[in-house]
Amino acid sequence: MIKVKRSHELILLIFFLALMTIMSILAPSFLTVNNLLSVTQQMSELGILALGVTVIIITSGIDLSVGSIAGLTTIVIATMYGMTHNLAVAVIAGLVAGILCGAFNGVLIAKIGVPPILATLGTMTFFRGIALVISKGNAISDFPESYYFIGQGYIFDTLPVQTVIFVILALITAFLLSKTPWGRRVYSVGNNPVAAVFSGVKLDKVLLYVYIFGGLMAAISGWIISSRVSTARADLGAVYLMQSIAATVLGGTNIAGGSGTIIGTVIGVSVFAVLGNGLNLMGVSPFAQNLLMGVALILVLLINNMSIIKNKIVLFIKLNFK
Amino acid sequence: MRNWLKKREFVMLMMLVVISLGISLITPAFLTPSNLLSIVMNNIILAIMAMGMTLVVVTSGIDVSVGSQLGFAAIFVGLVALLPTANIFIVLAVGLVCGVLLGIFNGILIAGAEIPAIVVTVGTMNVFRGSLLLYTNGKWVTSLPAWYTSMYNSSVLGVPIPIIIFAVVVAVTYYLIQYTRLGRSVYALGGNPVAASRVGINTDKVLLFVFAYMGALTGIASILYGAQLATIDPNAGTSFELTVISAVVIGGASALGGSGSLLGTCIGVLILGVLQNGMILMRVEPYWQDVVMGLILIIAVSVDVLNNRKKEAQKKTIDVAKAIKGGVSA
Amino acid sequence: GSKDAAADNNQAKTGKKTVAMVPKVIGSPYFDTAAEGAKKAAAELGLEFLYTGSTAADAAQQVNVIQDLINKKVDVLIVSANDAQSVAPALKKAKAAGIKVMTYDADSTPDSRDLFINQTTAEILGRHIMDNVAKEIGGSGEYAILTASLTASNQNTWIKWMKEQQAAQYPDITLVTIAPSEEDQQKAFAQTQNLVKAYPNLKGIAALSTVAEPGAAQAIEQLGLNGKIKLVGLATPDGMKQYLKSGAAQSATLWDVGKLGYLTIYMAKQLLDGNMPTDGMDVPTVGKITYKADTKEIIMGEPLDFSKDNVDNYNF
Amino acid sequence: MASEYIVNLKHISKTFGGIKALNDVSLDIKRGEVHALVGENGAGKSTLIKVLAGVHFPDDGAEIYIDGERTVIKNPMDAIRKGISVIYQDISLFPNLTIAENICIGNDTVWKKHLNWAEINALAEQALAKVGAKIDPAMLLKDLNLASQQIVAIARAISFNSSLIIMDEPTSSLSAGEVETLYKIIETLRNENIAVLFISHKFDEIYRVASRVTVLRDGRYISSHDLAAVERQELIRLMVGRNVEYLTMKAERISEQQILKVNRLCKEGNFYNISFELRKGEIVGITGLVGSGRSEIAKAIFGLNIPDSGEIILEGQPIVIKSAADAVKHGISYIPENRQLEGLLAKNSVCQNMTLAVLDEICKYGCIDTKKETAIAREYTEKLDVRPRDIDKPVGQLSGGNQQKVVLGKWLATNPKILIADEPTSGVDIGAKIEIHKTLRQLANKGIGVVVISSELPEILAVSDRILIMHRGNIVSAMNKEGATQEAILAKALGA
Ligand SMILES: Nc1ncnc2c1ncn2[C@@H]1O[C@H](COP(=O)(O)OP(=O)(O)OP(=O)(O)O)[C@@H](O)[C@H]1O
Ligand SMILES: Nc1ncnc2c1ncn2[C@@H]1O[C@H](COP(=O)(O)OP(=O)(O)OP(=O)(O)O)[C@@H](O)[C@H]1O
Ligand SMILES: [Mg+2]
Ligand SMILES: [Mg+2]
Repeated sequence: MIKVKRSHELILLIFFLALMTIMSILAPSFLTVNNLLSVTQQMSELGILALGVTVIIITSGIDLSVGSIAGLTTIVIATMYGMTHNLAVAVIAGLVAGILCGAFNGVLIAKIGVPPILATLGTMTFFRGIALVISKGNAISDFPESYYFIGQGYIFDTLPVQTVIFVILALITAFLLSKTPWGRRVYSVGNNPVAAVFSGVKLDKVLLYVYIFGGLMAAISGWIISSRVSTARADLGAVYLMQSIAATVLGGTNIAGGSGTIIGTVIGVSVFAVLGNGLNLMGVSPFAQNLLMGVALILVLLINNMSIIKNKIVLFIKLNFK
Repeated sequence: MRNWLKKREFVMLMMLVVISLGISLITPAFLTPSNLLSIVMNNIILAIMAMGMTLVVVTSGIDVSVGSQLGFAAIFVGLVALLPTANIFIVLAVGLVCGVLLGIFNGILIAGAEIPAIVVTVGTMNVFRGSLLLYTNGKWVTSLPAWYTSMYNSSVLGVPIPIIIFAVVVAVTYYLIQYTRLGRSVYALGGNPVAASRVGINTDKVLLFVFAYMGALTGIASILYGAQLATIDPNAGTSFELTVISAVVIGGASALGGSGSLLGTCIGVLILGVLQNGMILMRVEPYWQDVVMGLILIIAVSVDVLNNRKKEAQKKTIDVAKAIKGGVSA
Repeated sequence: GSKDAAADNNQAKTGKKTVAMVPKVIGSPYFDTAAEGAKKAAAELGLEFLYTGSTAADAAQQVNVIQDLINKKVDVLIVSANDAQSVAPALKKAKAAGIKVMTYDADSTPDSRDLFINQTTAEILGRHIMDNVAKEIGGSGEYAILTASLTASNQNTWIKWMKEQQAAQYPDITLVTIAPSEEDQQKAFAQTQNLVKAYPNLKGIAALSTVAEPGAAQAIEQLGLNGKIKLVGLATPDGMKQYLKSGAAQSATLWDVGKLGYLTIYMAKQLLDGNMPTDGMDVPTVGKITYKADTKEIIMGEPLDFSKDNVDNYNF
Repeated sequence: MASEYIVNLKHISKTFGGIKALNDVSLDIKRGEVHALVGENGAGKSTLIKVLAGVHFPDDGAEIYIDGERTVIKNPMDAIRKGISVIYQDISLFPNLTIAENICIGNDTVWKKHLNWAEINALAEQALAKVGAKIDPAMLLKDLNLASQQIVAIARAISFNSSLIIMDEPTSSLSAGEVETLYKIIETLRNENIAVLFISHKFDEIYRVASRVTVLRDGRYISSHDLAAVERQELIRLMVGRNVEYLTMKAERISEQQILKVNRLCKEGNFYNISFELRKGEIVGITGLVGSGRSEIAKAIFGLNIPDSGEIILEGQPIVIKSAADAVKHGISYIPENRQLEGLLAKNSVCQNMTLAVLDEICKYGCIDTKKETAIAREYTEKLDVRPRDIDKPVGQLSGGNQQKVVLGKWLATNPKILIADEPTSGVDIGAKIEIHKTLRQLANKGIGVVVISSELPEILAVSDRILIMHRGNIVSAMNKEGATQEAILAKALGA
């Protein structure tokens, strides 16, 4: 199984490199440092969201509310800033809001036992509703200049800040998953929750932290989005919901739980980002971009499942033409 | 027969009744025949697609491409309806064929290549929508002919045609899952896929059928969609999949597969429809509507889970060992 | 150094300057019609025309597209901002990279662009629609607004002006609610039916998007309330033709969108040639325009009402 | 002209991703005979019958004859049509369908394109009657307990009127009472000239029901014999390749020190007024019929089943255990009876499984110390002789007996004071079984208190120092090892 997983990431990596090559040939401005850096900048928000989603999917859960949490975070930050004019307080309030949302999901799922898809279907609407009530649907834009650093600033004048944040968070998540008891428990819960409980794993505690982690990642992602676009709005982040799930699964995380890696997710997100950027540079119609992203997703998994398909065909021929 | 009292459907039905009573206490406009009829009519497309989604969810699958499928089929239905030689049968055939083909496309990837349904359909959601927009270039289909759009509002013996179509869909689906080998195989596959292949069920075929059937129902829904709205936006149905899936899971189908009933799904659709309608009728401030809706959904599913837990505790007492000890009748 | 080389490279291939137009969302008849006008102008003026955007009306995604176009080194970048503040930083970056930056249809912040081509102002439009409502329902009674979504900023501004106009001019008219339609025709349809049930005294509906108004009209038609509930709003003539004629809707307001596109590209050419527009200047196929030098804003003209009498004259 | 043999298999090989699970195996089953198939864990028994059942397609070169005619079994349906039906090791039924459907699904006579429920229920009722079960066939299967589900599986296999019924360890979830019923059913089948292929690790059983036996070892065919002509020891030698027998192992020293005392523990519907004590170095065996409440007690001590009243006293201190995590902290460990469902993370490696219960102890500065981790895993794979010695192999790919050793290793790694082993040798071959018995005894000798729950009486007699017998949630008798006999225990267990 581990072997299969490894080969999935390998296939994906090869696919990704092939994509990079094609893009550099077809779009001359693709392979420039500036452009590549802006690709990483563009993928950070989705990437950070996907980190949380990956951990959640590994436990065989799902979180449909991450987009709403990101949107709510932006509103909380903006509103708190409007009230206190203290950016640090505002941002902390925003992140706390994300954590609370995650905890709310966690309590529903871990303590009450609502299936994740149902619980987060409800909270997706609920969190968005809260954001709408607070903001009355309006976009809020009175931020101080310093707020824009996180989403528009550069370190050493070249490295986008959010890229750096994304890389750090990805490393932390990878570390948490592979090196800590918590990570081990996350995999065990996804693999066989009953056996995990029978081994002394506190299922509800693990799940609670997992959804809190997802909420925090969504909140950080929302923070960066609102800084990048200089605006807070209830529906910021909503578009990333399906994409974050798709990128995670493209990265090899098993939707049934129990396996998945952060490196896979990062490559998955990169594939989407490069595809989008490269096609934009080539001036390809955005409709075709949607089409090609779908095709890429399916293609990678088709290649991955090639042996299954081959076996099926061989057996079919054996049984019917011999 | 006290059994049905413990059924999930009954709990959800009670929930629906409670919500409805609550709304009608606040606003008398709710409990009028015309309002109830309009709730039903406005949710028929959802209900038809939710029937198909129920089967999908029973196999422990999911189809998030149905919104795109709906837009795709609706546009083609519309384009065909605009042809001078078109008639209602051609339109029906186009909708069905279009939906079935899209469904089969999903099914082949899911069953044949064994890619998880959510991944395949996230992919095809983009593929269907992307190719549709590319083909139409974002252009709407407008001015659909009256012979087609009038279908939505006509009645036969006093029953609106959409309701008749829905009734047919329910009857066919019910017959299918209750009285055919294929339909029971769907449930068997969802209950235990390994055992299913061991009792000789061609699981690939069953999965293919389920997604094709989902497509077929989406095709039928698309015909009503065009008739209802008379103009078709190539973005039609965007994120509709979430509503369809919500209705099905609220109706009690388990995301783990194996369980789910048509009645439950109908109740799920009605809960969503009644909330949507009631919220405006109660004149809830627009900004508060999502909060109320979200909260009610959360409460509904939590109550159901807690109720289920109680049932779980009661279950264990069933024991056939005594009966078996009767010995063998040689 | 290398930056210019790439730009030169771009130009060398076609010998033409590249103008990129980014609408709020791809695949909306409104923006696509504007793009057609723009394309026509570009062809006439010898410009390379690029039309791209995201398939969701989302500010964050729009910024990504802008970023990519900066990297592509286009010569003029024209944007209809999903959110004024959101795109501003990216547009400033474009300016800094030597790209001429314009907005059309929906503005960004004034300091982030060189020129804004406005069809009309939000104030004019909001007040105008309110006037239309009043005209149809007769100066008193209840009306409701069907908006694209509760978070759409342009809609919210129009609504703000509508409320002001109503408060100032029509004290006997009351706004009962604002219902979102999520840019979904079927949702607009259902919401309209619900509104009619919820507010039995409702006399009119203002539907503020090209998706919402046809949906609302269809609902009114199906309810058999043609003429009893007055419907006005913002929509394209093609989408509303059948309803205006059947009486399900009384008017649809917009402007000549094709002309807006044409005007935008025309002005892009002017910018490239180093000319600034002047107030009252006459633009071919568009006519006289208003130019406000202080805000660097061009106003194309008054909104245009489509009714059953004139709708056949338009085709978009 | 009917052949003497109902099935002949020749040159059957099956490779899974490079591993040969079966290597040129043959098997001949005569019409109407009860044929036993024996072999160690992982010998390939289940794989062989899956080939016969059409679940796996054999490698090239295989020859399958049914009724003397060369044939190909294309899929499970095909096998059923050709007169072969199977009761699988892991009950392969549908919890969400009715009992009637579970019996009739795939049965051509009633499972037609259009279903007639009256017909289906009638057939199901008939099949149930044949095995003596009186139950409403319209009930859902998931409302039955495991043993009853097994009965349904048997009824299903019978209902096909097959000429060969394959039973893969059918008694592993049954206990004395139901096993007797099964024997009777097999007898009836034999009278009706229906052949049975019977897979089991329990020799009493094999000698009781079967007339011939085929031995597999390491995926190869070893030999076939008339059971009347082959001694038990000889059979074991053929299977394992060496001599083994049940050893009755005496305790070295049972200290006077009480490690665990359970005092009037009650849980409505599960067990009543349970009191017993466990001393350091002692192995207490608990036996009884399936459903008599043994596992429920074990789970209560392990914090997975909160009792209504009563107390648990650990080393003289009353303790409250609210979760498995609490129990682990107190040094209590529990090897669950259902290894697949409750014991293993099938996709995770041997190493990750073995360290799951000690994660916090192998931590350094909050992260897992890989060196310590592999050291622990190595230590217990060695000690318990887990084969292969690959600690990175996913546990799901090990054979049943080796999987059980991994679960045992997981708990030994926690250095428990008390080890509760629930059916620790279910589905484990005789060689491995004895290894496990030895290990349990060694642990006791080290001063751990051990509770063994088992339905297999010879096992209980072999390992325990003291035996508790349960009937309907009560401990009805406690016997010392000396003087306990199978007959006496069975009588108490049946409530006599
Ligand atoms: N699907 C599979 N993929 C890979 N290996 C398999 C598969 N099924 C069985 N094996 C391997 O084939 C060998 C034989 O397994 P099998 O289940 O037939 O043993 P068995 O004799 O039934 O053992 P037990 O008594 O433990 O049930 C084992 O080594 C097992 O790991
Ligand atoms: N006296 C009783 N009255 C009613 N139900 C009982 C009684 N005794 C046991 N049961 C039921 O049987 C179940 C006992 O299961 P348990 O798993 O503890 O039995 P066991 O002896 O360990 O059998 P197994 O071999 O299946 O593990 C309990 O869940 C309980 O509901
Ligand atoms: Mg086996
Ligand atoms: Mg037990």
